[in-house]
Amino acid sequence: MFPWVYGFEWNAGYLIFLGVFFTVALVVAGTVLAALWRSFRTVRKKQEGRVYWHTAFEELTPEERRCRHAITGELPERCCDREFDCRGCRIHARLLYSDEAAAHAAGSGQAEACGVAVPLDRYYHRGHTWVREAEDGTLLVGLDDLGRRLLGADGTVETPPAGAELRVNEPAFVARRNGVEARILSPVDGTVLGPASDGEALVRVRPAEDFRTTHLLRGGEAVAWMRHELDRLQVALAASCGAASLADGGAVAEDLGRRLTAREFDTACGLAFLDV
Amino acid sequence: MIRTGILFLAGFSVALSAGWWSVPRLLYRTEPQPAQFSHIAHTGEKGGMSCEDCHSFRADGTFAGIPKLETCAACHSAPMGETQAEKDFIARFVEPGVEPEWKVYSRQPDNAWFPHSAHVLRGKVACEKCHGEIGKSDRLPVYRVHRFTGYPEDVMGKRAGPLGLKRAGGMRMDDCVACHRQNRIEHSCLDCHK
Amino acid sequence: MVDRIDEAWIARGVRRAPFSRFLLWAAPWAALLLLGAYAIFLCLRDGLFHTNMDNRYVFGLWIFLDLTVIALGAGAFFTGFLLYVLRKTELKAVINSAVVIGLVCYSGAVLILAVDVGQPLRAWFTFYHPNVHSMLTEVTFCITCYLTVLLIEYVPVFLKNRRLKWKPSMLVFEYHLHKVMVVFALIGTLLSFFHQGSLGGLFGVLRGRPFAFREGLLIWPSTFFLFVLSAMAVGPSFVALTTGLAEKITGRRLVKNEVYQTLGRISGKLLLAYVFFKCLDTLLWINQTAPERGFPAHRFYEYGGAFGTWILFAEIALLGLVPALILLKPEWRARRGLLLGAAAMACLGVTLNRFVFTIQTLALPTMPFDRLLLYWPSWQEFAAFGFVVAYGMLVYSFSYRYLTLFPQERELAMTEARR
Amino acid sequence: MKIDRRDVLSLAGGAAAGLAVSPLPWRLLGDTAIWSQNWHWMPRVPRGAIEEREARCTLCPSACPVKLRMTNGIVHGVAPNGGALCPAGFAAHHLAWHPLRLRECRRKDQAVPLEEALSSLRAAVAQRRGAVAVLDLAPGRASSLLHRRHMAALGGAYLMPPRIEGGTAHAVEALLEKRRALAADLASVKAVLSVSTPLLDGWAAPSSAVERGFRLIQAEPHRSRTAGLADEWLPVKPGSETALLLAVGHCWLKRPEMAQQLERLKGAEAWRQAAEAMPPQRAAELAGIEAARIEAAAADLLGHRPSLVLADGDPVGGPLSREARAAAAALNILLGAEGFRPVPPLPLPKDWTLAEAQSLEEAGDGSIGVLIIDEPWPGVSVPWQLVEKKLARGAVVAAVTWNRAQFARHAEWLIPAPVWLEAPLDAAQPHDAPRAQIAVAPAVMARPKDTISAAEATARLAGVEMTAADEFAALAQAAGSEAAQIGDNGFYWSSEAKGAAPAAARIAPEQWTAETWLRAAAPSAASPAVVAFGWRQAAVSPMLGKLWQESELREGPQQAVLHPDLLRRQGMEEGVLARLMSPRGAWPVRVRAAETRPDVIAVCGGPSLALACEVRPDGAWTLGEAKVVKS
Amino acid sequence: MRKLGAENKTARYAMLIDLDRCNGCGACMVACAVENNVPPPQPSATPRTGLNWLRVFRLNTGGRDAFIPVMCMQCGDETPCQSVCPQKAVEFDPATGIVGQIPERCLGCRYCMAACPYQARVFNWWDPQWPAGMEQALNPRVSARQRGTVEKCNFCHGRWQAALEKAAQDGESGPVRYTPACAEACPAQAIRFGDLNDEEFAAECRDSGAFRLLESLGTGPKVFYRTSRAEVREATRGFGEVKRG
Repeated sequence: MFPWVYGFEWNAGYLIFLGVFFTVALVVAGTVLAALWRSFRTVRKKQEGRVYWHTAFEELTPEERRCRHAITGELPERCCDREFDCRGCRIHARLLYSDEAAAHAAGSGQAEACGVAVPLDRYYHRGHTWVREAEDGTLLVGLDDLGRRLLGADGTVETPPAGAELRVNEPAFVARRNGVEARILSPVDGTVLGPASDGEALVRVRPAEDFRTTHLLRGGEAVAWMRHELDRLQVALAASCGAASLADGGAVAEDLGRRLTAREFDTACGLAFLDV
Repeated sequence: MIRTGILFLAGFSVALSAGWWSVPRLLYRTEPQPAQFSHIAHTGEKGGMSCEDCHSFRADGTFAGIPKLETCAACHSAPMGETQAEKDFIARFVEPGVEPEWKVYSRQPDNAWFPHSAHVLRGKVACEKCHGEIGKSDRLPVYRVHRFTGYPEDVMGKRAGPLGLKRAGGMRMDDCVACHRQNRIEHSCLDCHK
Repeated sequence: MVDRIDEAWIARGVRRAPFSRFLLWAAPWAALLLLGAYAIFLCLRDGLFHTNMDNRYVFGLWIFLDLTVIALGAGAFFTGFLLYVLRKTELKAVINSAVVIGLVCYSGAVLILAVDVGQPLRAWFTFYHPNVHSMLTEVTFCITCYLTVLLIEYVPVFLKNRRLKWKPSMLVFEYHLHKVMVVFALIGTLLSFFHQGSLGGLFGVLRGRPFAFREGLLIWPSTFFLFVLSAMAVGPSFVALTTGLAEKITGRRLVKNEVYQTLGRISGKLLLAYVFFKCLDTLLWINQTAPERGFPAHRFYEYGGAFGTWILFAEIALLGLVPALILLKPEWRARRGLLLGAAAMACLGVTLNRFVFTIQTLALPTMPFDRLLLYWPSWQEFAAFGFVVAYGMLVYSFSYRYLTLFPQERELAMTEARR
Repeated sequence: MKIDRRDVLSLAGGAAAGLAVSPLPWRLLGDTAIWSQNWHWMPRVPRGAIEEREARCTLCPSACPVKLRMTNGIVHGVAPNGGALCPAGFAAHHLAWHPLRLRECRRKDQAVPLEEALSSLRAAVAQRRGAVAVLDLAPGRASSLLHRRHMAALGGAYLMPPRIEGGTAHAVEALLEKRRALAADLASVKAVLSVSTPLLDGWAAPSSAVERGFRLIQAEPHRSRTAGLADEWLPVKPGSETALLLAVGHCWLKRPEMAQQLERLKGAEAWRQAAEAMPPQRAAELAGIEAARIEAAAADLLGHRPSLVLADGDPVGGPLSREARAAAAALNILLGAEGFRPVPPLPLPKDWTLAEAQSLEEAGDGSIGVLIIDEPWPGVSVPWQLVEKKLARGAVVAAVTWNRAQFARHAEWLIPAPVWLEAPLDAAQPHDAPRAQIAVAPAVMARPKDTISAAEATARLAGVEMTAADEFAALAQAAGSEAAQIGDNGFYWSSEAKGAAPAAARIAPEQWTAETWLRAAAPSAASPAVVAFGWRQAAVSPMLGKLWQESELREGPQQAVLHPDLLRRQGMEEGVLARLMSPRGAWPVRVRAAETRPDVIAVCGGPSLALACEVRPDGAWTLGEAKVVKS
Repeated sequence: MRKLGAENKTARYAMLIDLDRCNGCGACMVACAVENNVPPPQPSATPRTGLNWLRVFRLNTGGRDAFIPVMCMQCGDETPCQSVCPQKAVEFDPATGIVGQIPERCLGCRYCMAACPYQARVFNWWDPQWPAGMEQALNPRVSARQRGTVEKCNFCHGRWQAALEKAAQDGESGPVRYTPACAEACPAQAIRFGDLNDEEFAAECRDSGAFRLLESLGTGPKVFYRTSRAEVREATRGFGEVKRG
């Protein structure tokens, strides 16, 4: 194998054969080491969240990746190819009104989809969180009504400590109930200021300087999306757990979690929070 | 992080020292020789003997190796010197006629064939080339044998070199091959294996 | 309660049998695994007399098994090649499954090889003192390297288990490994090309065995290339077959029909090419190679019975040409039963080819005063064979249950549920 | 301080990294590989000077000269020393470690000290004064003379088993009007008709199988090695040998020169009538071969003079019937006994009183009170039925033997004997030797503790205070004169005729009628008939299994040979294990297909098969109503 | 490995076997096994699993039995077994022309056995075992082989080494003369051992009556056979030779 080993021959056959072997070995080892090194760097730069969402998004089915404008019917069937980050999306930009700020201003009022409340004063993230601007310019982040109902009374949400950095689409909170865990994505870029004082929201966040709400859903769009989500959950539950039902006589049950078996709850939770 | 580093280093150094030092030592077992022997007492000024006087060839060209008791007894039927070792030897072996079971440092395994005649008589290789200057030693080196294989350390392990005297060319297969290669007399495995 | 023990390990959104049912499925395989392990232990402890191999049948069931599973496991490298290099993206649906099949086949083969050699403790001599002129050296080097590559390819699949990926660093490593997968696909293709080939060369170079000996190109006999081609042809078929079987056993749809069609089409084309070259090779062998070595080819088939000309016919026409034609005709291919049947026939054809080169070569006498010998493996050989099968089944079952072998499964299940 | 998983992992990771950069993993790989070359359960070859010594292989009467290669006093190689050696000779030194070797003195299943055995035997001899006998399974050795001397001192008998090799010569002696000792002279004959005699396989000195100057016609039911090597093989039915021999006589009767020779034959008239009543056609019917082949054989023997007819039988299958032997002898006498030459009898020291050498068959039934069996080497045996008859009620049987299996069932005492090279080398008188001779040489290897040769044992019983070596020396002294050679390699002594005539064979054709001859000419009715055969040397070393177990060169013990058709009819396949069932026991046999008579199953056996044979009234041994069945 | 010292003359040891003289006694097989420390048969060994470096085949030619001793043919440069060994446990010694099999190196993959058309290679299916005590009677010149390794005839290498040792003592140089165990054992002197570089011996091997087994395979065997019996010659001919002849 090596020139100093008994029986080694200096001839073309040996040199070619062992040359190829060592090249292959080096390439394999080098590639693995490179992957390790890059992983190390990613972890050091605290970019796991980005990788997490990237991987999670890859695993979504085409239906789950459906473009928000396809949900509302503005576009024919289309899948998102930007990992649900509309902030740089050309199509999204094209479909918007010229006055972007107006288009993204939160409205007011209350809507509902199959009994799930969709307050219109806030922006919704596709991972079932919402953002509401507080008076002081900070943001309040909370679980939407479906998320709340899923977790029910005995579910908890682990929130990051004050000072933690949040980035859009990266895991921010962990929902827990009866030993089931699911990650909840952050709808905003910003710094956690601490738990929210009002009961509805989870945390108060100081938004990052360039924070925009372009990627978030609002208004009627949110209602359409919520309907789509309920449908998706229902189908997914049927596909993986049998015939569980979210709705109770046309309206989604208040304490959904209690209606579902552990397995159903687990599936519903994961799918709702996009943690498959 | 520091704690992790320290633990890592601790594991590293323990494994390293085990790998380089303690396990290789543990692989060998020390066995005592039946009696003490001074080569220099025989080969030095006083004795004036040569290697061949005791380590002789047989008629068929094979090498007799360590001499039998009768060779020793020829001179040592009664003590010639003052040493306790000699007296012990005579009392324990010569008088009862018990053949001492010497441990052979250079004992090659069954599958090796080393014709002394071809090396010493034809090739004119000096004894010291492989055995080192054991002829000048005043006592026997420690005999250590490999636990798995039963090979003496000189044959499978470090190079032979008794007691601070000049180290030998060695008696491991690598040593044989090196010398044969140098002299361009390398034909086949069965040249030396049987 | 038992049924929910492993729920936390199962991916969300897919349906898996209750744990007790899974145990019930795994138990017989585990029993077979234990029996096989005992047989292997006997062979390692006492020597190979526990087998029915002998000085004539120096290779038996095990080598046949090795050659066969390595041919069938070719799906791993070839699917990877199609996906990562030729960018047949629809094959993403089966790549994970193909990798697990490859891993199972190769690790099983290496394991059996380690038992099959008389002195496993000296296995590393082949690396340390290689004789590069031996096909077996090539095989050993390439298989070992390729097994390493397969293990590396398996790592991302493994790390994506629901519990493991909860740890962010695991997912990060998975992500970065996945990004460089094309390198492994290329290396795997290179290695597979050489060892599939040298497995064929193994017999093609036997100058003393005119039944197996073939002329060739440079240092490689024609069997080198035929083995590569046949393995490439049958690899996709085997992936399709296993996927079909997995669908049957689990009762779920796992991949879309187009994937089957792609696999079938590619397999069919390559199989046809293989049959063509195999015919050429056989004609050359009958008319030139064998007679030149002093053995008119008809002598090989004089013994009739198990080793008659039917083998040649079955290998080339029945299990080569026929499945190739079925797989090539879109209307036939579109029917799942026909497609899987043709895939099974193709796999059988290659199995028969490996049988011919290992067993028939050894059965035929070379010396004029010698005779044909037959051989039947001992229970230990069968048990060790069973060990590999059970090991493969278990690894595949565990992988199916806890890892995402078929990424389309969730989507298909939802489509189904919507209906 | 709490230790968590992370700590353990980092410690383990460090250790792994440390090991990876240490030589240990590679070292262990190397060491285990070297260990695999050197497993402790592998035998180590001896070390030391290799010496050569000349000796003789005395495991059969051929007494071939050998060169021994030895190290540390142990022989590890045997080579011919000018001349030839049979395959057994090359492994003969293995006998000392034969797996069947008797290593301790035993009474039934119990180990007892040797001295205790000897004193018990002495007491038994004292109790039954005169009723003691030695059964010498290898007669014709110097030890045989010692036995006779010791028996003379005790007033006991010296018995020999039925003579197989040389049996025809014996019959010729008996049929000649003027008696003299004869031996077949294979060196000078030009044609031989051999009936079931393994002429080329252990029957004579191995060299005779090599340099053979005669045309050989072998009449034998199965294709034995001799039959395979013969120029002509007559596959006769078992039991039809007498018919064949009479038919040859029939062909010769017309020739005028035969009349003169016929006068020398005892009971010539009865024979002539029988031969006349047996034309080749009739014999051919009985024997199941073509008549022309019998006529051709008869013509061959006359066409290649001097010629010889042998019907000795097989060492394991036993002698042929008395009539067959007599018929062969009659043919030889018609040929002028030209294939034989006179042998001087064994030389005997003048001052020694010797017991008469007696055939076992002649000993009185129920006459033996104490029987010492001398089994000095493998391959010699005698049907126990024959011995049993001669034992008195409550007789004590002691076997001085190398083998712990053979007489274990029959003898009360098993006394371990030294084997070849451990005891003084003592060759038997060859049955075809041109001169009577004794070949004795000193032992080569150390004798194991607690072994005693049979001659020493009988000496102890007779109260002779000499070691066997001393007695051999005395024998040499007594022989004294011109031919004795005493040196380092022992002495080889040949002598001119002196002393007693050979024991008579119980063949008395003068009392027979033509009916007697013809009755014996009918073949055995059994179909398939099971016949036994064997090779005496087979038991010398397990290494000889190379010839039949690890190859198909020849048949070996516990193998049955069947014609492929018969094999199929019996529903068996080549190589399967079957059972030989006989009235006296059952043995596992491995079946083999071979060209042989389709109505014959030939079972190759060892001494224990001979031990279990039955003895027919006509002296032939049979397996009784034996069958080979699938197991 | 292939270099030869300038002062060494080489030998090409070969055998010439007279099939007419061979009477199939098997002395060569036993002598070979004893000489080379081949263990006696295991109780369940068969002709197919047995350890024979030299095997005498019985030929059924219709008439008188004929026998053909087959051992390693020590093929020439086209040695089929040497090139296939993955780890150089088989080698061709240019100094003697002997194909060596090194059990210490052998992995036991048996590829060389599949490659050998003469069935001259055997595998240690069992641990080598001798009856208790018989290991004292092993030949000191040859080491015992482990189970799981391949072995074969090497023209009695132990004897060759002994001859070399003696020659060195006597100050002789050049190829040594020695006799392998089978040639020494043959009671009929059917096996002759010699050096093809010795003109007289080579001429006999080249004689028109001499032939080699499966010559048409082009393996260049160095074991020659001779027979005057037509039916024996016929039974040992390769298939192809039958066609041509």
